[in-house]
Amino acid sequence: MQRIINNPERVVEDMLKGFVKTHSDLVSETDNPRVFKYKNAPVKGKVGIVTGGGSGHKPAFIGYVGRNMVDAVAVGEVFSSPTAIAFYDAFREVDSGNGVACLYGNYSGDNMNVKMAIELADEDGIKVRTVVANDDVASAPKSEMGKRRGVAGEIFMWKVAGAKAAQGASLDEVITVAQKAIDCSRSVGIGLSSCTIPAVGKPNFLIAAGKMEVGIGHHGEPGIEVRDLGTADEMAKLMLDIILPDYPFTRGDDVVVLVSGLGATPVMELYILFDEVSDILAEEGIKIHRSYVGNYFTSLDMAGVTLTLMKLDDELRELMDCEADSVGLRQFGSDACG
Amino acid sequence: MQRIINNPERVVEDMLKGFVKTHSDLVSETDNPRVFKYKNAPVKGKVGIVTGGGSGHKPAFIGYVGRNMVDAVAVGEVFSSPTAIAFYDAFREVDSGNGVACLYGNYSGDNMNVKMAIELADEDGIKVRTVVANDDVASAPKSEMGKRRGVAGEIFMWKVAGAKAAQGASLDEVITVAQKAIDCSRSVGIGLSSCTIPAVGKPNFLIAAGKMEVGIGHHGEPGIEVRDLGTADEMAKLMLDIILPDYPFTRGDDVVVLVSGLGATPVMELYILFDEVSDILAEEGIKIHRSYVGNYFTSLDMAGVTLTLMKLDDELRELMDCEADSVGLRQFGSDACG
Amino acid sequence: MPVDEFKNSEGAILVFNLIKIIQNHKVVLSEIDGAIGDGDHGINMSKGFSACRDRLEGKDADLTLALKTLGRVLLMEIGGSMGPIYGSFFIEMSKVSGHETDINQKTFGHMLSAGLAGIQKISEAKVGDKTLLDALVPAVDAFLAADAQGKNFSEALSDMKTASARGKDATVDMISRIGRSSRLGERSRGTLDAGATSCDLILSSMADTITALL
Amino acid sequence: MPVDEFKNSEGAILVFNLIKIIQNHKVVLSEIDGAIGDGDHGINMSKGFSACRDRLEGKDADLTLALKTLGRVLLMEIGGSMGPIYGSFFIEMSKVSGHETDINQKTFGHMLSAGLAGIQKISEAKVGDKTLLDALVPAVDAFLAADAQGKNFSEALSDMKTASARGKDATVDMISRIGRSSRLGERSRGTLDAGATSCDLILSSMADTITALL
Ligand SMILES: Nc1ncnc2c1ncn2[C@@H]1O[C@H](COP(=O)(O)OP(=O)(O)O)[C@@H](O)[C@H]1O
Ligand SMILES: Nc1ncnc2c1ncn2[C@@H]1O[C@H](COP(=O)(O)OP(=O)(O)O)[C@@H](O)[C@H]1O
Ligand SMILES: [Mg+2]
Ligand SMILES: [Mg+2]
Ligand SMILES: [Mg+2]
Ligand SMILES: [Mg+2]
Repeated sequence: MQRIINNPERVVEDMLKGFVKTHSDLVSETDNPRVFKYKNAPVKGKVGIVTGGGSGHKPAFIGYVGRNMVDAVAVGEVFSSPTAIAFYDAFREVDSGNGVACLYGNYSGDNMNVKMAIELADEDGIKVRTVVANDDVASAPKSEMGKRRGVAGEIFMWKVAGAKAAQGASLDEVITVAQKAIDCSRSVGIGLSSCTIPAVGKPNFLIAAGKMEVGIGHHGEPGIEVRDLGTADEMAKLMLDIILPDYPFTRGDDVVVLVSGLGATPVMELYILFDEVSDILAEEGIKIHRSYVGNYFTSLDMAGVTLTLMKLDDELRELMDCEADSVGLRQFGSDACG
Repeated sequence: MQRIINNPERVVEDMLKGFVKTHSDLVSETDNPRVFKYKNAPVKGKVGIVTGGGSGHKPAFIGYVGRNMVDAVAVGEVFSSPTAIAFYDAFREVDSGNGVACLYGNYSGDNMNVKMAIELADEDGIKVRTVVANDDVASAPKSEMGKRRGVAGEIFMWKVAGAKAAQGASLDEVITVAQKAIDCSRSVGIGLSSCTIPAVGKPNFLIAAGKMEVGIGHHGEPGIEVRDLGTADEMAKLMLDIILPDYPFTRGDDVVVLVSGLGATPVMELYILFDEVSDILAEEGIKIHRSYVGNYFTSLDMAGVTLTLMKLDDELRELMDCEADSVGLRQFGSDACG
Repeated sequence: MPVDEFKNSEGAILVFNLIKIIQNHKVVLSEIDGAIGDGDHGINMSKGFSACRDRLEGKDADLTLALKTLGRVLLMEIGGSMGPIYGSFFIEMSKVSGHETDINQKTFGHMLSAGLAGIQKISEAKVGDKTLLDALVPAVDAFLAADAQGKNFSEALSDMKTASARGKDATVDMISRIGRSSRLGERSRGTLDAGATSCDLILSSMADTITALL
Repeated sequence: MPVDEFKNSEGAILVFNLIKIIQNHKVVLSEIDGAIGDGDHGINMSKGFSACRDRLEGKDADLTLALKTLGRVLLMEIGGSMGPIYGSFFIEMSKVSGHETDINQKTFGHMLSAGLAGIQKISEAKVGDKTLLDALVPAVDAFLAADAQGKNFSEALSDMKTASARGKDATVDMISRIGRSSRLGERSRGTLDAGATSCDLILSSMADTITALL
């Protein structure tokens, strides 16, 4: 393990300390050491946006806390759901009386802990509604959409919901648009190497040299197929062949595209992949409105990439173009949005 | 090589194609396929800021092109200087009659090619002045500062010079402040693994498991010392022990800090390192005005980290706080700056 | 023939014994998890159970309060999947023991059923998926069957122990379909499931403690 | 005794032969570079020299124009260190040959000196650093010494070839102190330097071409 860590059992704590020191202009600690909030949260009159999940996905989840983005996150151990209390405390930190949208990822631990947290919040009279992301096409067949996991499409869900909330929308409106964002999103990943949980100290699984795993999950959940390592162009085609027919995205559609590295893949390579994605979409008559290429949702030190497309309508387009200020997603916008 | 590439000899071209497609709102192609400019360059009345260098350092160099940042870059092959013509064309693309500040890194190829480019620009009557970054403390002793290489400190140099130019400063003023920025900056790197140039296909060198190389350069130039892999805290101390006395940074100083990953190190680990850097600086009575943690200046798929400190005075502080919009460095500012 | 029940007010020992058994098996549980999981099951469990000990310290808890404390600590403070799963189990059990002065065989049967139902409410795992349910479900069934057959409390507990151990052992031959190890597919066969192992430890310890209390 | 000079107007063949020799040694130059460098020296050189061939195509170039074209293509379009280094070498040579109708031994000596000075103006490398200078410097010295000793053009060229080859061979025992391979320290010993090898090919080809032209 060629890692920059101290006690492998305390990587989450140590990382969080460094994170809040670096980004104290944006993110604040709370009484719960596993809950962090946008420094201005609760924002008066605004629906609160909460997410959370296991650690090891930098900049997710804490990196999406900010202006016009997520208001608070619950932070779990590496690859392990946060506690119910953390979700509950996050709800309390951001509720300004307008309710809380909890937008998260469909992992069994998260599902259970969020459910418990909502029961607690109910007792306090905090209104919480959820959207459970399920953009990972490879994680279950289309007939079992409800079983699919949430991956990088969550970023679009947060962006859109964060912008909507900033515009003063009601909880129901925020939930509706977040659900629409994830319903219009499809993702797939390709893994080129395993990853190592620091406290475990050995790779979680193995991808042989010269092979790649198509459809791999964000914690190394098994993919659809292990095959010979292809070129970037082949990978782009493979991924689009999985994503495009599933939604389906068709000629004339307007999309946002997100190519995210899984942690150890140089960003240079993500651009090489994106180039072909963009060419194929052009051939298919699908227009890219905006694209994001970089390490947006990682899996520790895994090598590989995920591709996410979201189909836009006028509302989603406007919300995606809004200004946003978070560590993971920062963009200037014609419209300040808030 | 678990890489996402097509033809290994064409990774730079392929990456550039993807980059300009992703960031066409910010960066434009030019007639020279190895020169890219800020879409609004040349900005009327503004000194042009140019940099350039070999590829493989994403987001450097092209990622620092943007508003209040660099106006054009010359792009070389992986780890190899751009051509003289590329630098020359970059000068021509950004000169609005107010001259060009060429701010680059002190690698022998770059030095030679920039020199040639300036001779060509002279013939065209384009005024070019240079600042050659030499922030890498480990690359030569203090008595031979002129031999030191430029590394991540270049980002501060570009940020400061870009902001100064945006404020309407003259070429001499821009050069003076860029020189000040680099004079006030000190960097050092630690390598935890080698890196592989795609066209070569095998690691450039070797760092044994359980070892780390202190003072490694951005292309794997040999460091000061190979030693047993330490904890994040030990690395932070080692790096500060090299940087602090060299400038020297002392009690009461105000600094900006940059912790950059080298490409394959998860960002989580950079925050762990930063946490200790921040603690040590607090003990030393050195105040962090602002900090950057992430993959700002990489070396292909090398694992490891660089640490950079820049001492601030009022001018540098104001310029560092200015708004900036580039792929690699994007920040909101109280002052729009331009 | 002894009274076939024990006092709620004297039942906290059951939880204290659970804490001890988990702490004592921390390393082995992690080792089992390490074979096909991420090797932290012992750490996770021990963290939660130990936190409960701190919480009960100095309190004169009855069985209900002890179970409720254990459940809440796991549920609230452990996270992951184990927190809510074991958390729900103990909380639901404590809801049934509630204000009962004496815990007899019927009550305990209801407690087990409620605990299991609590898990099933939040987990999609089924028997055969190589999880703790492979120990828990047959164990609860065995207890209830023994009761229906007219066996006494300690006989039913003994049947429960046997079924739990057999269920746990059966996970060796299963392919994991839930959680981290499901990633391994066929390769997950051949080792015990960590959760089933901890569940068997818990059930067996409960049986022993109660038998001693009767 | 033949006239000891050749016509500038007939000298472009020198450059065409250089292009051929570099193209023919593309693979071996990269292999040598691969041992302690990044294995692209043949590719880099061949790219530049081939681009020059395209540029000269159809042009009725003399030696001066051919050298200048080669130098400018390398300088402008190859980048890295090799572009400016070999680029300067050929451009500075072309400045000396300039408008001379005939190139004699004195002129060629000046050309070599100017080429070398051009490199030294931009590179900090010294003899012994395991670079192309380890072939070039002794070769130029040998040519000038032969000239001073009253040897004729082809004798001086022959001395140059010998010195260049010897200089190149000597790089095997050197430790690299400049460029990519300097990273290897002691481990850079034991293989030829790629740049010295290409430089020797260039000098030796020039000597052969000129000898044939005399
Ligand atoms: N959804 C689930 N339902 C029931 N049991 C589960 C579920 N997920 C995991 N388990 C059980 O949890 C055990 C692993 O627990 P632990 O190692 O503490 O958590 P993690 O897998 O997060 O590291 C497995 O052996 C399995 O018995
Ligand atoms: N500063 C320098 N001065 C002189 N020669 C150099 C210098 N740097 C490198 N060289 C020469 O360049 C050769 C390598 O060239 P090449 O492989 O084309 O470039 P790169 O090292 O960028 O891949 C070395 O063998 C050495 O002879
Ligand atoms: Mg585990
Ligand atoms: Mg775990
Ligand atoms: Mg090279
Ligand atoms: Mg080379």
